Amino acid sequence: SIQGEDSVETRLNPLKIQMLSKNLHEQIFRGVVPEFCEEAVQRSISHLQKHQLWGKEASLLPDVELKLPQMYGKNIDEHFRILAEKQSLPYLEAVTRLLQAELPSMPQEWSWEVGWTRYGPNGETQKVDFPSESALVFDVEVCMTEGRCPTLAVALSPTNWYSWCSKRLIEERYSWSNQLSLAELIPLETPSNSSRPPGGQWKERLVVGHNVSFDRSHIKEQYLLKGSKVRFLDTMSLHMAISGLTGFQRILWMANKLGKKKGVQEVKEHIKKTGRKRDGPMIGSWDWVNISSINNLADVYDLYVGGPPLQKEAREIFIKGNMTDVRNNFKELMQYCALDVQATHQVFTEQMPLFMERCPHPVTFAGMLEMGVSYLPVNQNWGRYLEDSQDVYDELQREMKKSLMTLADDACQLLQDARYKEDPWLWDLEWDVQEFKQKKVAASKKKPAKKTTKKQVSSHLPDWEDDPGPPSEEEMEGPCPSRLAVEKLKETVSRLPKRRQHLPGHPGWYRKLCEKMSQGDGWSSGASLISLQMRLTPKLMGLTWDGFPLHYTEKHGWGYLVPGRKDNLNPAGENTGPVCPHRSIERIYKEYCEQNSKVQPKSLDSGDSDDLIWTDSSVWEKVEEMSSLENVLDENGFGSVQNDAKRKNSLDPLFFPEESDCQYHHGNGPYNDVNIPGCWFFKLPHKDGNHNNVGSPFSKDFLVKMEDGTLRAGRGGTNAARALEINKMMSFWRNAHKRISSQMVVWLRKGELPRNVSRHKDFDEEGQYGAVLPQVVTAGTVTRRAVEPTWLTASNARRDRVGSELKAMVQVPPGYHLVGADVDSQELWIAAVLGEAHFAGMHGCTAFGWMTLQGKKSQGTDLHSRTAEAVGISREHAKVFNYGRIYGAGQPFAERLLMQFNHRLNQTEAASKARQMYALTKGIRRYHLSEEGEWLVNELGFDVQREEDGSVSLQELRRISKVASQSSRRKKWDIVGKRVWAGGTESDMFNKLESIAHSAQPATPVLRCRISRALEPKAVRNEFITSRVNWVVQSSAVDYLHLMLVAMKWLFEEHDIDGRFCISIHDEVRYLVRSEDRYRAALALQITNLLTRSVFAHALGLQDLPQSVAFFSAVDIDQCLRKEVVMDCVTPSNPTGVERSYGLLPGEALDIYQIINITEGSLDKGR
Amino acid sequence: MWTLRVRRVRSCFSCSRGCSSAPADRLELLRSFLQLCVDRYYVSPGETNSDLFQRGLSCSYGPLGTELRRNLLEQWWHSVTRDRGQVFGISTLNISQEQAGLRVVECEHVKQILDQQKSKEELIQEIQLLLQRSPAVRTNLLTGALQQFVPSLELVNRKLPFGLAETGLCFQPSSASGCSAEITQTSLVWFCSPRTSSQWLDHWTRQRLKWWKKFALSPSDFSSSEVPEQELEDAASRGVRILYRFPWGSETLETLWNRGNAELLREHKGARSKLQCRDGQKSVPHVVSISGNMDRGVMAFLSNSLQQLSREEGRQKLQQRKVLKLHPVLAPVKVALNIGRGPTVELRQVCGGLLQEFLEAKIFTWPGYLETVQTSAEQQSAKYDEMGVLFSVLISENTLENGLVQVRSRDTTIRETMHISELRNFLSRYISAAENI
Amino acid sequence: MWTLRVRRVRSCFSCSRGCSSAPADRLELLRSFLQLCVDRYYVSPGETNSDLFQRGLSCSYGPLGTELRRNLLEQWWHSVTRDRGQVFGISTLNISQEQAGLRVVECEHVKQILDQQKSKEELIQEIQLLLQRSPAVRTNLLTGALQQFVPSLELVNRKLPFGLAETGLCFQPSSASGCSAEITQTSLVWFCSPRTSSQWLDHWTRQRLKWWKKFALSPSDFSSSEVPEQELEDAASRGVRILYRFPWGSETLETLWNRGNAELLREHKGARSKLQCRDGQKSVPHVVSISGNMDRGVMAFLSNSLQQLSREEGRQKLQQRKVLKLHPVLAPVKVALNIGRGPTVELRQVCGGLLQEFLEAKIFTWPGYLETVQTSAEQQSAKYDEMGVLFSVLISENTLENGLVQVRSRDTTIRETMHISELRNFLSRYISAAENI
Repeated sequence: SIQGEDSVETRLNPLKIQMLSKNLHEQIFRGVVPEFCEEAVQRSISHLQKHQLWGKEASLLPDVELKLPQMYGKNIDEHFRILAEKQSLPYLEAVTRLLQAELPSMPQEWSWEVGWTRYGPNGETQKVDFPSESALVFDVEVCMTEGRCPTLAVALSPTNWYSWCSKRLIEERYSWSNQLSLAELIPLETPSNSSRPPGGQWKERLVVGHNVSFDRSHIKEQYLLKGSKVRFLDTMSLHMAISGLTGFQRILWMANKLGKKKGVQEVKEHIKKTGRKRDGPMIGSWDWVNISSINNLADVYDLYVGGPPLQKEAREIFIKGNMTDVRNNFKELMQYCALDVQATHQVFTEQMPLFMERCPHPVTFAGMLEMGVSYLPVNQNWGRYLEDSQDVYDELQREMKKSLMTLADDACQLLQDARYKEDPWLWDLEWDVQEFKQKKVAASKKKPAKKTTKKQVSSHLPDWEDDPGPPSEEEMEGPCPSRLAVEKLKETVSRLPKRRQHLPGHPGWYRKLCEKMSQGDGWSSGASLISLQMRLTPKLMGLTWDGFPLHYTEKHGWGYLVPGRKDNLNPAGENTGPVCPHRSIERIYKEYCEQNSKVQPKSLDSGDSDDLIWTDSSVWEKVEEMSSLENVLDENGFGSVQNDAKRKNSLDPLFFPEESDCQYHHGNGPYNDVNIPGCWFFKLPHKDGNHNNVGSPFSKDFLVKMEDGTLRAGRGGTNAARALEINKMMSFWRNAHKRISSQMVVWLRKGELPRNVSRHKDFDEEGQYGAVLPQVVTAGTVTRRAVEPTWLTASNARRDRVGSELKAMVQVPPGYHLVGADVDSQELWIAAVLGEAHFAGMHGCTAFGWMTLQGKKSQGTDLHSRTAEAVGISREHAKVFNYGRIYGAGQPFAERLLMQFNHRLNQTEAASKARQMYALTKGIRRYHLSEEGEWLVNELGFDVQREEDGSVSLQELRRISKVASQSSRRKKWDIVGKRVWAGGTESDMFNKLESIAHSAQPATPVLRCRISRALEPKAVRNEFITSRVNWVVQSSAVDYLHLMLVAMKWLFEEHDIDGRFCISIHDEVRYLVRSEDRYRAALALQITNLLTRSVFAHALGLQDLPQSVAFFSAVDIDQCLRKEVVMDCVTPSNPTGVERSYGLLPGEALDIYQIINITEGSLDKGR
Repeated sequence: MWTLRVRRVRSCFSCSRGCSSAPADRLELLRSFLQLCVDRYYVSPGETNSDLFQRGLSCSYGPLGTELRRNLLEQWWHSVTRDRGQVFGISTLNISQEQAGLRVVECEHVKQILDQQKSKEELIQEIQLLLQRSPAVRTNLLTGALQQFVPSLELVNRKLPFGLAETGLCFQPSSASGCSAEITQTSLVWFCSPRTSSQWLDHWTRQRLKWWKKFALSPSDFSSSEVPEQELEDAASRGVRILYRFPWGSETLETLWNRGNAELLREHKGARSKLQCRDGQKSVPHVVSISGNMDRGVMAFLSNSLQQLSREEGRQKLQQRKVLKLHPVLAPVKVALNIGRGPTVELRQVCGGLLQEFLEAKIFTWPGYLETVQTSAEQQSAKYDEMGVLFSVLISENTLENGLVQVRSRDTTIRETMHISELRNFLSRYISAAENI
Repeated sequence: MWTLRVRRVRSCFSCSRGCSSAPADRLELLRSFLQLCVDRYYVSPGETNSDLFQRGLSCSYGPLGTELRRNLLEQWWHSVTRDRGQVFGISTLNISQEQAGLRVVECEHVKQILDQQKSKEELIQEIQLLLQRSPAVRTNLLTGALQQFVPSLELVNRKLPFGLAETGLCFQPSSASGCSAEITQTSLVWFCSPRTSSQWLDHWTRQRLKWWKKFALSPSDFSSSEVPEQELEDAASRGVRILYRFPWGSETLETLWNRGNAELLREHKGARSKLQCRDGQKSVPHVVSISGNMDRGVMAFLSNSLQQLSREEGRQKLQQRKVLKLHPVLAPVKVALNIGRGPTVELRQVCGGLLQEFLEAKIFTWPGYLETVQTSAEQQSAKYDEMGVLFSVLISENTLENGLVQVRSRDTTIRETMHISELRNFLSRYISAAENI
């Protein structure tokens, strides 16, 4: 089935890019042959030539011959429409029933009984196994302080109200198991004590809820490995799709809602955080505020339904109260829950028509349903992982604390002879000690006390030189005289003040690190309150930056002292504060220089440090954070002229009178308002720009600086260095352990597992088998991307991060495999194909597209290598720049990033590099004149230099504008019309993205999903451009995912592949599949990718697909969730790797050719 | 004869260093460390004795060394038997009727045989018979635990996993050169299902490493390392060593083996039915053995806790301060009592009373007040720092008047004023707080 | 070979009884006592082992016996070293280059010699040389302490009196029939001025007897008796034995000797100047040695605390209840955890939590809840009484509801209801209260 290169199957497009094999093209595009106009081809070739890409050799891929399953409809789009409609039909019917229902009235009394109760129209109650209707609005409440067991729930069908109470609510007991079993969850399809539906038939049913994934995680049948056909519709996700807000908008929205005063404060804070200093919030249009809301039910209800606000006070009892509180307020809480259900129904009724209008393609609806039933299988190793990680974490924490405490103890020695005065770091700590206080005693009282002691003592004085022999028996019996003497002395305790002084003999700073002895049982000795975050810790460690001791000031944060300043050596007036030992500082710097004289400075851009490889989402966060700044500055654009000048001025503090300037060291400073005799103060560089203060030299951003030796511990040797290392190791688990250990795991009993599991030869009677249902908000962001805090953001296992093997803990039950794949360069391809459709309607016609399709790392023609080469940075760094740019980040982002990667780069150099990079890629801004502008030019008889397309350059525009303002009294001419990018490899791509973003009704090009109402130009005019541009690509990626889910479901059903959707993380999908079906599932996944990409091409009018992107480069068949099938996931908490410690063998990563080999290209069962 | 042996011991030592001549400064480091141990009553004097100590063998300990090893063994015992209540302490015999190895022979009997006027053949036979009948001394604690497996099985109702713990003296068979010696061993023999044995090995490795690190001043000197495949002992499928990085090279403190069940079967002559456990599959359990050398452990902690602080004082020359910063739980001497200026006899009496009080509270106290040789406070502090004494209390004239004493801390060198009535409570809480960190 | 040895052991035993045939019921008493020790995990099973135990030699102990001996040794150590801070613990080597007694020989080496084709004379010579070079094992702790006298002297500034304490394994030279064995010895060697030595002997006798009686259920079974002159060991001028009256005859637990200074001088080759103390007369101190057999001590306390209560119930026949009323401080198991009716998994979870809590507080806890075989409450109580378990706690359905547990006391047999949160505190206080009586 695999053919040679010369086969008739091989097809090339006019740009010599290999297209789909002939048989595939015929099956998918149904004989539609793409046509090209000669002009477009020529234009493309010259564009590619300009970027040195034309004529590069490209090897051909073997052809693929595959008999695809029978497809529906006239074209591939119709095929998908039919599939999706078929899949969602029963659920849409349920929607209709809910929308059309005349709701029964809410019961007045709620039944205090374990399990489900149905309420009839006349208030009669009946105990039932579960609500039987096929459509429900549903809400679960959990008493948070008592574990994760559901407490009560209310459901509403088109005909009845239902309530559910847990056993733990109704029955009082001293303790409950902390392990949840299926029986304690809420049944929706099966009677108690059974995991089979009555009659053995699972029915298609729909559950609607607000943030319904939370409710789903408390439903019994959802934990079963297979069976349930219940699907979930999330009113929160529907809201996001209709009227969602971006992160920044959410802050503004809240500010607006909370009222002017408080609101302004919050906006200010945000602006400050994002680094915009003097321009006010340029939020020109606030219309969007009224057609949107943040995500919680009360605000969503207010937006769609209106009327009196929804009461949420009762909720507090579930969050803070205990079970007794819930019992005491049972009626009220039931009522509250029921009102939420009612509100959700109302919201849903309003949302559904809007949603159908704005996301009209059936695939979107079907995809969202499928996304809502993610399922992560786990086993007994989950508990072990939690234990091991916490164990190792605690251990490291202890070790770090111990090192810090030792440092503090050692520093105390400087108290002797006031040696601290000569210490380069510790000279300015509080070194005062207190005098030991006693009550004043009258002299007369004191004397006799002393005498009696003396007397008693003297009578029994033994001779100390001789062996006195043993005490006599009488002496042994009676009280010992020396004990008596001590007891007597103890009486003087009355002379001490009631409140004891806290370590009066220790220096002030140390005293503050110690717990007071009186504080109950938990007292710990020594400087136990010390932590890495404290200001004195870097000083105790003796940290140096390039050999200079670190110093902290309130005003500027962390910096360092550079000796040699002369102008402030003779301070005026009496200086009572501590005096800086500048000579000691000089000495340690000299030592540093001597040590370093032989060592060559290491290349700082050595690249592959893990800390720089960001996840996509973190890049986007950065970009979004800065975007509000950039849409004012408009990149290298028109509006930025004045700003540039202002920015220069803002650097003013950097210019100093000559005499107090430091000649031999350049850095962020000196800041001479820090008046330390003999020393200049320089600030540590900050990742968000040097005007920001560094709060801690231990933040993540300085890890690199520690690794390259810029920042190092000068004292306490191993203790300090080890503390830094430990800090790095602990970072992941510190942030994540709460979320991870609160994952709700439900273990299944043997009888609750399918027989193919419990009778499998690998089934372990003493093992545990269960699942986590990740609480995925199917459309959690404005781009409709899914959101979930633990699994969707989990990074891959890293050798030096405790607990980072998290994903690999999702492990299949016996007889199953995980089958999945990453969509290769998904976002780049989507962006590229949009640009290509725009530019010449051919695959590979733009330089950017060509690099995405044909670029080779080996030839240096792929995107990242190109950028790396152009700017002179590593490929890994280039990746961050590239993604950032495609997400919409502008030059300032690149500038800042460059300086962060290399702190010795100054601002001018960074700016020039960034400009160079942007000119090469995004291109230069050019302008089309507005009607007014054209009129003006014409009127003035102005000779304008224009490109072929009629655009003018920025200089030209300024010239026109200058002339215009001179020649007219009118203050402002609006001469600019459309702006375009030109000359770069990505210009056409950005022009296309911007044209979509600026169109009246922005919608994704493939499934025609419209942007949130809160981002439509009608509501926001020209604001939030970055978010809107980014939305085009991101939201299309979501379309991509939905298409895949629909195709997979179709293929699984059509070909009887036993498996289910598991999870989708960004551009990655995973299915849990019976082992015997795993290769067929892998083939299905490959076909799915082929069809999905084809829909994209079809929708953009390309009618063809490059062979290189048609299939996943590899489908992973594995027993756990991990980035690569061979990754051993070695971490400090899993030092021996998953194979040794968990028995997980490497999985298989198969490309399309291997899969065809194994399956003989057929999806059919039983061959 | 004596000197001969000493030299032999030496050669053993340099061999174990891998036959590479250590740099001179390392040897100097070792020498000064050993000197400190001897000077400060950890190790009894004598070159032979120091040699045994540095080779990680039992030696004759001084009062402080004895207490340190006691504390260490006590901590080991608690940490191991405290784990989940599935570990039972046992105590087996040192001598047994084993086939091989070292045997205890009565000289008298040999002499009797040699003195008899018999033929060479008879002689050989009799000596062989005598040897055969003489009891063997143990070289490890494993065998004893394997023997106790069957009676213990009943104790736990044939339910896995469980462990048998023991500490005790073992003899070390001589190397080729013939210098046999003794070691204080700790042994935990863990019986578990074959399926989980590798996981248990990992579990115990982590637990044991954690334990070592818990008492360390710089924990990163303790590490674990997998035994390379070619060094695995006969039956063992995996092995892990817990190592300590001495300034003069790494040494093994504890060894963990995943031994399978071959030895257990052999020990019980293959009587499978006696050995089977209720583990679903009725399998013969696998054995994970964990055996430590606590003599070397003592040396490791002494070495680990020795801090050498140099300080440069303004015009003065470099000064060195040596402190044995032993963990409060391990430190043999928790407090020393000294007298300052004042009426000696009365002050001594107060000290005696305090000593009694502390000893009753099980706080090991050093009767510094009994010393009659005058030393400066500086010298005394230096001595106590080198002994690892946590606190030294100074009772002086002032104390007789108002009950106030000066308490100097080893770790901070700071002198704090305290009232005599609060001392015991402070010390007890200080030590128990340190235990819980 | 094996059975032969057993028989020999037997004959040793009956000899030590003074060749008088014990009445049958005494033997029965002994038999049933030994059976109890084996059944209740004090002594490992096996006839040879029981024989060793009853002869007051080290035997292989079960978990409870191990813990009991640990507790006993711990108490001994504290009582001895706590006295006035003049007793220092030491730890000396088991093997040494002594002249006489038992030697550790490597079989391999003997075989090599025997295998060589040499003349009889050469053979004899080589074997003698080998023996001479082989290290000797110790038969008592005294020698080690005498050797440590000089370094210790410096420690105490040559001031008398002081003592050196040590516990450890000693080998017992065989009787004529040749069965050598091992004992767990305690040793306090007290150095004092010649003038006071006899007083000190009396002092220590009193102290030691007091100590033994402190933990006894019926203290009158412990007694001391002066060693008759004809039984005095070589150098000793006086001797005292501390005896325990077993139901089957009295045995020596501890022996105190006033040894003069001859041995000390001999050990240090008469170097008087090294040995002299600052004691007015610059004399070589006298030695009072106190050495105990803690294996026999274990047996004494077990025997002493075994109470057999018979009771006649209404119409039923005579019932016997055996209780091992060990002193709370010595009792190995302080508390047992059991589950009653209710959901097993949850109850076990509660027990597991309690177990952890107790073990952390160093309270030896018996995980009775892990037993899966159903036994009646009666049977279980009987078992715990025979084990000497102080309290048994019953966790049942009720506990899950309201946190209440049933606590049964060994000594009163009464069941008390207590709240789960107060258990640990109750147990800790009960035990420490018993210690101070």
